[in-house]
Amino acid sequence: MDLGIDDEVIAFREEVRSFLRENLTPEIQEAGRRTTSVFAPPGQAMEWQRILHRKGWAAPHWPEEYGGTGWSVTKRAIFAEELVRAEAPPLIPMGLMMCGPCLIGYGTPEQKAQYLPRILSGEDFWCQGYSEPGAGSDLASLKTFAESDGDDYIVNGTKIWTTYAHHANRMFALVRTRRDGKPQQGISFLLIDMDSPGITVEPIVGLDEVPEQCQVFFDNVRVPKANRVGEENDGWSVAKYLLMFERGGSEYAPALRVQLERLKKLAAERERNAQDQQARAFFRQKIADCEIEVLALEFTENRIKSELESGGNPGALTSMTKILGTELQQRIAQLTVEGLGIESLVWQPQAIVPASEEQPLAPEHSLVAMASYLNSRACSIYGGSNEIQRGIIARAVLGL
Amino acid sequence: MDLGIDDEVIAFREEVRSFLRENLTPEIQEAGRRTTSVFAPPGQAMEWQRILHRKGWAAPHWPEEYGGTGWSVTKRAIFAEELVRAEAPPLIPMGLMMCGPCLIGYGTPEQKAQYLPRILSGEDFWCQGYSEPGAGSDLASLKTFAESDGDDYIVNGTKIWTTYAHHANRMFALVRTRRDGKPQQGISFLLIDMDSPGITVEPIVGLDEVPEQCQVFFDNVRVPKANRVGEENDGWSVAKYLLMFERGGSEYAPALRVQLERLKKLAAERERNAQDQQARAFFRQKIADCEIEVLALEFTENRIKSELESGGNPGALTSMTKILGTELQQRIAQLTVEGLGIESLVWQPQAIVPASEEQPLAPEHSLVAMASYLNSRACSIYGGSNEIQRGIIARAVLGL
Amino acid sequence: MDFSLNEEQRMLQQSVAKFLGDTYSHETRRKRVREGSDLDGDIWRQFAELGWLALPFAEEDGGLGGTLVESMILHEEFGKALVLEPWLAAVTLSGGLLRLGDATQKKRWLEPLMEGRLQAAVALEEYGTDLSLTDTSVKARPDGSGYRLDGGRDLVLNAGNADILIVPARCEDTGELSLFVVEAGQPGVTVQAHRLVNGQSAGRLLLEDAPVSTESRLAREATAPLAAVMNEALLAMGAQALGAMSALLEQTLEYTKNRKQFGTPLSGFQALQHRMVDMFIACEQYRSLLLAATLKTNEGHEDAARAVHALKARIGQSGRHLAHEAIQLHGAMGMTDEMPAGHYLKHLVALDLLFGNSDQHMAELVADETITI
Amino acid sequence: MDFSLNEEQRMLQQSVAKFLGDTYSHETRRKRVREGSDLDGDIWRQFAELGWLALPFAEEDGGLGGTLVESMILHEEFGKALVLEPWLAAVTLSGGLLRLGDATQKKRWLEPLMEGRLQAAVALEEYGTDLSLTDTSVKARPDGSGYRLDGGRDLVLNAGNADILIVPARCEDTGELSLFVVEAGQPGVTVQAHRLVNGQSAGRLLLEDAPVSTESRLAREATAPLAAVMNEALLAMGAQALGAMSALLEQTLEYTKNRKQFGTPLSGFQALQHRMVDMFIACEQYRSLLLAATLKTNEGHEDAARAVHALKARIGQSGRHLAHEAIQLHGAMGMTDEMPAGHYLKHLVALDLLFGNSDQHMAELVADETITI
Repeated sequence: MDLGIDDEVIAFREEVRSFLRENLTPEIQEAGRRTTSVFAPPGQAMEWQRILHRKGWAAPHWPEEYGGTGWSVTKRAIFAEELVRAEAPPLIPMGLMMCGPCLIGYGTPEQKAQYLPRILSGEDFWCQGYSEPGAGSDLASLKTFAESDGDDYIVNGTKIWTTYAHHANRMFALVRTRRDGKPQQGISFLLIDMDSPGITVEPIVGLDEVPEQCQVFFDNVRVPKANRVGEENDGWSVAKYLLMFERGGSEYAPALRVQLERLKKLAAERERNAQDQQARAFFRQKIADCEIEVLALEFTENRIKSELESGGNPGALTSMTKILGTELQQRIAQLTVEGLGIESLVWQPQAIVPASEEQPLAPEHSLVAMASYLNSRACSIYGGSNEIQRGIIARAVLGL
Repeated sequence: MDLGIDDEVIAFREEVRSFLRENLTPEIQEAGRRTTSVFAPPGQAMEWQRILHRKGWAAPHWPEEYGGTGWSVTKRAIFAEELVRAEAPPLIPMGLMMCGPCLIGYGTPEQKAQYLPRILSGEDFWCQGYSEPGAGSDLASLKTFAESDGDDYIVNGTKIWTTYAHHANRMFALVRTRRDGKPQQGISFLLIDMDSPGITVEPIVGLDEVPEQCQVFFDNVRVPKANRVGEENDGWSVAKYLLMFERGGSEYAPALRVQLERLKKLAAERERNAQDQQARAFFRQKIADCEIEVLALEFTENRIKSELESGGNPGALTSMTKILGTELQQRIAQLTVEGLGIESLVWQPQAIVPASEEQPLAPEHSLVAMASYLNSRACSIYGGSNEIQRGIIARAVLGL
Repeated sequence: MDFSLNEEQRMLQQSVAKFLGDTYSHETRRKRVREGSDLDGDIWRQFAELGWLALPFAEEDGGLGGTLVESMILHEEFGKALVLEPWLAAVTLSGGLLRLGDATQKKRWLEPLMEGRLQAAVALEEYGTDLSLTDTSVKARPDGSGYRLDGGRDLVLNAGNADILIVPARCEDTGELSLFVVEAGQPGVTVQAHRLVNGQSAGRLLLEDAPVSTESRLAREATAPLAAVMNEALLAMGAQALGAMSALLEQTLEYTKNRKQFGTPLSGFQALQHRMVDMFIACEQYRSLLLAATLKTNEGHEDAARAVHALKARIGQSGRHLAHEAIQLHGAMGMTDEMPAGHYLKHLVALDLLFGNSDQHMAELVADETITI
Repeated sequence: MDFSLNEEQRMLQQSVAKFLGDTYSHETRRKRVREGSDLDGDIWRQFAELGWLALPFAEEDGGLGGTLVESMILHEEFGKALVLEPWLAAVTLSGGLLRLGDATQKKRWLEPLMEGRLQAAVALEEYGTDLSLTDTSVKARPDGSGYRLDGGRDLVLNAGNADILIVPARCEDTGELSLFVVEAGQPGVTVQAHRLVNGQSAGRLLLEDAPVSTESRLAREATAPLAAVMNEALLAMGAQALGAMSALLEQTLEYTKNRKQFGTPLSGFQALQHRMVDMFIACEQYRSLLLAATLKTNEGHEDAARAVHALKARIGQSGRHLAHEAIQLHGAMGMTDEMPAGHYLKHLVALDLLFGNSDQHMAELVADETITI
């Protein structure tokens, strides 16, 4: 049992830092600072991905043969932490974290050859068509239907909560291809060209007044069967494989740790003017409480990775890190608003759109803090709500 | 809308205080201080009841014709608060708060004449036979059976969690009198003489190492049918009536308010020696948080009483005060232990039995605090667990 | 002890609820928020015509002599409807301080305010410091018979709409904290207005050598009246928060009863039921706290200020609890601008952060523990 | 990064678990608690024979050179079984300090301690004050070549069983905080022993003009070594707490799966399921914290002490959470002496209150925020 912090690791951190100093432009950095949700501003995020791709660092978690880096778990965590610390925007996950792994696991050689390089390079912008109105966490009740028509499917229906559909040129979607049998068994996994005739995209305005989610309507949309990933009616397996793959990929602690450090810095600055020692103690207690949880989460994630690396299966433990990671994100976002106080009430969503020309009437970090806080409420809802995750733990871990 | 605090109320408080100064003996007061659960030491509590009874104050909540006081809601709250403040032990509730009201509502004139005066005076000591092993909050699954045999029933079975059965000379019990039909409809309400042949009482040792609960075994126990309250198979109505009656009776805020004041005094004393300002701020925050909740609960209880007095039905709101009252009791008990620190780890349960001759090795309030804390964990379990109460609110108030 | 509304109070409640039901559909309000319209002249005129603007003021001042109970009724409904109009700034705070003026001053400002012809604001907060009613960076320098004001204040509610702004300033000659009235647009007065997260507006007030005459001085030493008016404002905010919380609970119950998942209404899941019970309990306890603080203040009890601190502390704690849970139980729908839940959250956050947040009011409770509420 | 146990560690874990499985049935333990028997001579001798008492000590001192990882393994099992024997006082604290002695002192005390022939205690706490490793009311007055000790300390763990007691005392001549060894029963030394809520024992130590020679002085200036040994003790307590928490979770799952209400196993109720999930999460997060604190201390990281404070803070918070929920989910059965749940609660409460409770360790975290763990 050891923490395994050695010289190689220290040198790697220096390598990442030096790359960031040289390659992260002020414009991209600004977009990073102005990212108020899981999803960074798309233009700058894709530009940043292209820069990382040139270095070969766009998808560290992919197998090396497809363009991954082959880094150890520790190095990947350091990479993630340094990116956040340098204020780099997070990469848009739909291609790199979701569609790519599905193709790696289930795609035909042709699909892999056609799509994977374009995912890595950022030439394609993907969106995810899973949820439907009336079927949020309950994917088995999907209604969008793909009717067989020779070599094609004809797709009708609608998808909702499709992040950045209005920016995407491709969608990976779960659609129903059979009307009878068990609900989960008649679903297929399709790759859909967003330029296809019959697709309409309607942005949905969120609490931050910036449209990020969309509803997508399909009216007799023709999709070649060659764009199906996996067997017909077996889309559920592809989707589940992605969940498995994600287990090694998504880590909350590195970003939380950086956010926490910033919050502590903010608290220290504020305190110079705060008269009230008691109120200060209460606030700092809440920060310390988050700090303990972030440390514990870091080690929980380490335990999972250590288990994965030694060939074990951490199973539903990742449901636990999803719950903890998102709840901590929400707490830190809220504490940041509390720490900034009334300044964070100033509301100018357009002023923090990257490269905006609207004059900000409060410091950038105040404007960002409120939008981040509001958007943080989503992270316990999306990606399998935290209630669903508790249900998974109850069944799969505790045997209830 | 007003708080209605007037001269009459102030004078009444003075009257109660002066009565307490003259009648509450040091021995009874000691038993009050050494009460570590809902149930005071039986000897001193019954002695105190006899003293209150002489004044006519043993059952303020009973109708005046049976010996109640006819006080307003405000006066009853003041009375309750002053008793706690004077360290009087709470009266044993099984007769005054439970069996008495059932008899008032459902008893025959003979039963009322025979039992009510002896409940008031404390000549009879009652215990409650509701729960059975395997049927805690789920009373419909009772198994203890009363077989008809001429003018008598023959009772067989067992009751558990019967508080002070080893001190009681009477029990009111729910027993099954029919084997078929809906489970709730075959239950009858019986008054059982604890001296009857065939009854065995086995005390159960609790976390404080002092037996308070018992299991009671019935082996062919003969009970006259004249001791049945209400109709045969209609015991459920009697038990429900008691729940209705209790709504006006049980109040948590007056006692909590006094306990809170004591906790604040303790905190202030401790702080004189506490070096750590931060830790002190955290502790006081928890106290202030309780204070807010106690104030809110006081007004919630006031709202319920105001509703009752104007003929309304507060309904399941009392499930809410049960939840809040018990959880606050637990929090204050825990904070008291935290405030006392390591002193409260000294364990001498026998030294705080009233009139004990064992030499205490820590201050009385430290020895009492730990037992009170441990016992406080019971109050969210007994009397309809807080989970059951949440279920009642979900159904009856929120319509879920 | 009596918690029932009298006949007039019931009528007031009904008429406020009816008026807001007619004018404040969620869609209309959303549109106004998008357009940055936090003050609708028609609505404000109707407030005046219905007599509400005169409600909190004494009869000798031409008001209707309403008590804090009437104010509570009004603001609970305002909170339910998420009223955008700047009542708190114009009526509760400004009106409350204009009561301090002499006859001439009242005629000049209070009368048109009650008639809906004057908008006002009070400059109370500064970025980066805790709220303090006595510390201010605004200085009043004696200048002949009057003063010159210098300094700045932030997040002055309603500043952009206000005809007059009431400014607490430290007089350099006497050391007193005096209240001065400045006019929007007068020399030396600059206002930079902006929206707030809850759809209302505020602004930064900059005073540069702004002349004020002695006729513009509302009060020589304003520490005590400021505290009293602040308590009234906190109670009004507390009532708005209750309106918001109870609406959140109601809408969540409604939503979960109708929305199905895995073939069952969401309201059928026991884990969600217990969470809604906890929302209900938090809401009812908060309602009790509001009653306690309002009645204790109304009747002048010695522990009244403590109860107000308790109430304000819980705006942040219980308010966020209700709003967070409501959004979570609405699922992805809860994150849309289309559903009211997020709008209630935004208002509750504003109510929490304005005039000292939860921690600061908890700290006030902890600072003096000799009284128990 | 590697979190797996090596072969020897796995064997240690198995042998501790097996030994305790054989000797520590809940019934046997209950009987011992009732009789006030916190130290069973046979068990202690077997501890020695199994080599465990020598485990934490350096090989040059005759020990087995175990690291903090071995200690963690041992104490997690101790916590599961609720071992009554005074390991913490005798081995971790006393043994930890006896390592400071010179060769003669080690031979005199450490050797018999490792062989199970000597019981020891350290006098660390005083009622009514926060734990401080540097403040003490015990004074050492120079007296010829030695000192005379005066003062008192409370809740000295294992005091009633101890052959020797280690006392930190402030020397009046040099101002140093020195460690002295006094013998039970020597002139000027009185011990008043009593039970603790968790079934272990402690006592009040009274020193009245108690003579100590320089050969009895373990260390001249003990502030730093005391802090180091305290950290080891906190880690051991932290591991015990994990054992207790995981046992509580396991027993609650077991109980609710078997106990039926309204015709369904309790474990079938979704509201209870989600609460058990939260117990599980708290337990796993706590396990991670224990790993973090243990490995950081073992490897000498600069944030190690901070991680230990975090761990100790959570003993009270997560420990009570687990125990309270376990009792609640056991229903009335949870309140009986017969079920283990209450016994775990008692031990967790003791672990929380000893050596600074949650608030005090949170305060340590807050006092220095320059480091992030």
